[in-house]
Amino acid sequence: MRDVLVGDYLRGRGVSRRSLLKFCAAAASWMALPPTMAQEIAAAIEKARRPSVIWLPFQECTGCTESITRAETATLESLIFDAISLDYQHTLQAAAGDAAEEARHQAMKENWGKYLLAVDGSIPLANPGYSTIAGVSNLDMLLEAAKGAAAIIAIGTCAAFGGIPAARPNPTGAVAVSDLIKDKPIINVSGCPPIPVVITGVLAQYLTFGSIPDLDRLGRPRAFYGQSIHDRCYRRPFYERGQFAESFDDEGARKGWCLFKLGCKGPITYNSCATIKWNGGTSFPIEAGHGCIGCAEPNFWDKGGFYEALSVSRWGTFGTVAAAAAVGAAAGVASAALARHRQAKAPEGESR
Amino acid sequence: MSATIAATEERAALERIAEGVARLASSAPEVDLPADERVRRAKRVFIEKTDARVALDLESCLHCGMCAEACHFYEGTGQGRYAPIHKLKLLRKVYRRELGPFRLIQRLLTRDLTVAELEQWQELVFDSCTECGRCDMICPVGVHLSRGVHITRQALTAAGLAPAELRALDAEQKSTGAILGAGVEKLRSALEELRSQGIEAPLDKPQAEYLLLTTASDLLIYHRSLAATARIMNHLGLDWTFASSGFEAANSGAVSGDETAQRQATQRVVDAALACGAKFVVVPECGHAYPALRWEGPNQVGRAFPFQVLAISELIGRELESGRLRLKPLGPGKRVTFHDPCKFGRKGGVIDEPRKALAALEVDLRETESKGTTNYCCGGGGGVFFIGRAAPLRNAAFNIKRKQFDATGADSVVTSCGSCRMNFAVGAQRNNWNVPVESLVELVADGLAAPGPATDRGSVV
Amino acid sequence: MSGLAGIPIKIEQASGKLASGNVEPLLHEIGHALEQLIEVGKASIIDLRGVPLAPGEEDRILEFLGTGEVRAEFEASGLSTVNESRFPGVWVVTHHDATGDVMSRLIEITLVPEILCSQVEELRDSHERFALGVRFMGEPTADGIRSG
Amino acid sequence: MTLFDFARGPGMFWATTIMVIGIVWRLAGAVLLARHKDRSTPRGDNRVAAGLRAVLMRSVPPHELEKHITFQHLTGYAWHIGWFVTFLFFVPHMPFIESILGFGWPGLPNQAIVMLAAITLAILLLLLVRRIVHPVLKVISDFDDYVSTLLACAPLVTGIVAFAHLFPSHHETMIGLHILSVEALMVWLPFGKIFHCVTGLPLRFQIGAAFARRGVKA
Repeated sequence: MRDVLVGDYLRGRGVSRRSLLKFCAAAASWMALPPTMAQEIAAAIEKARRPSVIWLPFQECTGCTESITRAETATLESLIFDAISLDYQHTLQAAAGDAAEEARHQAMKENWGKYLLAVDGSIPLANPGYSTIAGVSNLDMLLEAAKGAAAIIAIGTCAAFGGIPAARPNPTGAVAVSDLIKDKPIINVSGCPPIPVVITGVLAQYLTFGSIPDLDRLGRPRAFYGQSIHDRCYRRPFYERGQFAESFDDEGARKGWCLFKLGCKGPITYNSCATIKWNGGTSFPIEAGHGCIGCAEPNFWDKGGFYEALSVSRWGTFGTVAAAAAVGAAAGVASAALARHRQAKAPEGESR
Repeated sequence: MSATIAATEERAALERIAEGVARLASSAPEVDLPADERVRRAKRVFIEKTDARVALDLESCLHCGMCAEACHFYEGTGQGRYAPIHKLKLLRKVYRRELGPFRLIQRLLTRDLTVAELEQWQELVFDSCTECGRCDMICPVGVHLSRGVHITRQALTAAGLAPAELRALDAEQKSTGAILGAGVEKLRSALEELRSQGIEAPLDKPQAEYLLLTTASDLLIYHRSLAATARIMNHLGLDWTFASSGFEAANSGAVSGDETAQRQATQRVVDAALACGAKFVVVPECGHAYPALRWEGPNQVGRAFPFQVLAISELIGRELESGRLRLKPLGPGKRVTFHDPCKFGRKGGVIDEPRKALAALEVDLRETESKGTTNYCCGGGGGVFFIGRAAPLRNAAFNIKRKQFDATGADSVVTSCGSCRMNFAVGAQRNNWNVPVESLVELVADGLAAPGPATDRGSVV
Repeated sequence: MSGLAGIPIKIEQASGKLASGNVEPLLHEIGHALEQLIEVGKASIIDLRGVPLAPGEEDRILEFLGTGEVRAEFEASGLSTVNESRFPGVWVVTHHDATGDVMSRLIEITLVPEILCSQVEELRDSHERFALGVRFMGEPTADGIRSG
Repeated sequence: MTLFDFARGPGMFWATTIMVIGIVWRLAGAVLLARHKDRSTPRGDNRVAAGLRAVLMRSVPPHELEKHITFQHLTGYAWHIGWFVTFLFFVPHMPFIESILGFGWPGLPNQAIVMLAAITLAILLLLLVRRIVHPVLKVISDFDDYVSTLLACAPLVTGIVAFAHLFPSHHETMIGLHILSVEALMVWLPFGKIFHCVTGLPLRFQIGAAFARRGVKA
């Protein structure tokens, strides 16, 4: 693997500078950078050194891989993505078995300390046998691969926070990458799956600026996860005016009113769905008429029903309230009885 | 006896009483008890008196302070400690620590009652509270504050901490049954005086439908009020009598909180009524006597009364209502205002009858802004008149009442309670306020059509 | 457009005032940018996809801007169109990707969008290829098309 | 389990349970005490009507009393109404109300509600200062008065902070704090003076009936 600059690589593939400019204009938009920055991003990408990327798929559903590769369309992002020499991707690469492992070890040795480790899927701890590659448990493989990595990108809520495998009761003891690796910078690109351009955007940002981007409190790039869906949602004016859809088919829903009362988790979910949107900017869940289910947040699966509004809380049932009343009554009756007994010793007298 | 001579005699008599009151404190029996015994006795009374109704009072207070805005002692002095709910603090503490639902927690979080607190609360529940009940009218959640004050009085008295003057009055009534020396001989000489004026005044008739009570203030100072009451009873042709065994309406124990004194005084009146088979007991112009007998009497003696208790103004109202009594107008220009004695009005329920009498007399009644159930107290009720050190407080309250009277532009104040009249007299002298204070009963007597044989009539239901 | 457009779902136009309330501010921003271009000669670019717009609002803006005299397009990993609106100085640049999805749509307030100009970085390589082309003029080039 | 998950889940469950236990315990413990018998013959006949009348009229005392407490009355009504309108007509609260009552009602625009919440909070803080400086309130106020006022303010403060997204990257935590502040209020309710919401009206009935027994309109 020779040291190749991304710009030369792209030109070698017949990618004109205008194509690169088109990508950078879109990237600037995703990263909420001013559009005029496209030129600078292009210049930086061209000069960036083409890093080597090891992609380790652990306990995952391949949703993230599919999201990034967008098997059905070969787009500009995928070109850029190819620019990143993807040395090992269990699903994508032709090699298999020992050859694949051999290629991975080869890539790691050559780029030791410099390669980017991309992980998708959570790591089962209950029993390492739950998820292995070529006989090696995910845990061991992660620990080994992480040693030589310059940085780790945890792609998808599973790798970032444990995701669905870690949802109650978490039979496999699934944990996130950040639970295991403490000594390497980790970029969590959460989402189930993350928006394709966000993954590419994070990689482009890493290429462009060559450093770990500014991360929020959960280790997610602030460029893409800095604002809540609610803050950038086009239906926000309806929320402010108190116009809410009451059911999925009522007048409010058809008029595109706010979906808060139908369980939208937009206010507590941080992602770029409302701006970058999905399927090439076509739409995003709320625009399609369904509330956000908060898939970029930890434990989104256990945060109450997807159709239960944020303000609903489990105060119990009329049964539990009745039981509480019974307990209270028992205590009250006992207290009054003892007090009456004590008063009975004093002579009967009318208080005015 | 012409009015002016009588008035000067009343003022002289009042001076003699005032001197007697000043000496009361020294004659009070000393109550020497160890501190923890005082606390124990006080707590026993608090516990005995706190029933479910009082508990609901103590569980609902918001500490909003509105009761203070209704209290003349706070309004007159601006002292925050005179807020009525503050007076109930000891009662609430004992309730929360001994009877309340969370008493186990309260015992950990709060300190027990101390004798220092009991002593500190003397001024709050005796000197600065006439138990007039005006605060009960304003409380936004309906706490019966004056009841709480009285329970605290009963607790302090049980602990031997009532003011000396009230202890002296209790001792006197417990031993002689009389107040301020107005014993049976005083009654006999007063009745002789009535007879000398041609007013029939039966005493100890074996059988009588009405037992009439009188009180020390009428026997010692306001003889005209006694005369007027007798003339009204005769004019109505009622079968009535006094009873030497039970003539004193005033109940010192009901004021100080000494329940034994209260029970004895009540028992004396009940026995006298039973002795002559009375169907009615008429309470004269003495404020606290009415609720003490009418509302608390049955509970003191432990059973309902076989007779009905009527205030003299209530009787007058009833007779006017039934048409058996007609009064002649006392002249068109007589502009009066009426002072509702708290114990008759707010605490007793007798509010409309006096006004019926004044209407029958066709006087020009100018009501004060606060009247009836929200009237301002004269400042001397509930025994406060007798407590020496409470003089400044009484004066502050008196001046509020005076402003109410002056605002009406009336020429005189009519009321129907001896204590109020004594307190107004002292207040007027101290603040040289010369508006005369008249007795309702005396006005009604002046308005009687003509003294003479009562028309034939059956016994009154 | 991609197959999605074929699905017959029509989102009702938000009734009354435009739903997101961002249309007017955006148009004002274009107006100010035009003022800047006139007075200071400063070009600016507005990213239409950066602003949350309700469905249909983007089309309302494009309808307002309309089309002017110049309509240019170029093919670079997908079609890109550079049209001057009916207001000279206001250009609508739309980049599509290989599948035809709109990657980004920019309103450029400038004399001419830069992306139309030939890229300086490619001139050297272009010159080399030009020289090679001239030298071997008349012979078939690697991609089978005769050059020149 | 974030703070928000705790607040919506076990936090609300235990707050509700403790509140209900506390209310019934304290009410039963007080109401079931001995009731002294009154043997005097009553004057008023219709004491129930008088009791009900007091339940209503105690909110509107006669003018000669009202004129001394006008400020307290107005501010008291103002913040109570402001507080409950904010709670009952803020539309995002509606799912919570519906989860309890089973039905809801239309709300007010959010901006109007936030304005009302701010005014309510201002009045509460004003009354808190008054409680510290006023000659009467200074003497009679205890721990319970200050805690109850602060706990009444807490949901307003946290609600406004959460609604205004003052901490945009911690919005979930802010909503969690808002729900926790409501739970603190619920837990304190049966142990402090907020219990008047349970005993207030029955007590008015009691004094109305008791005074009517003597023929006095209370």
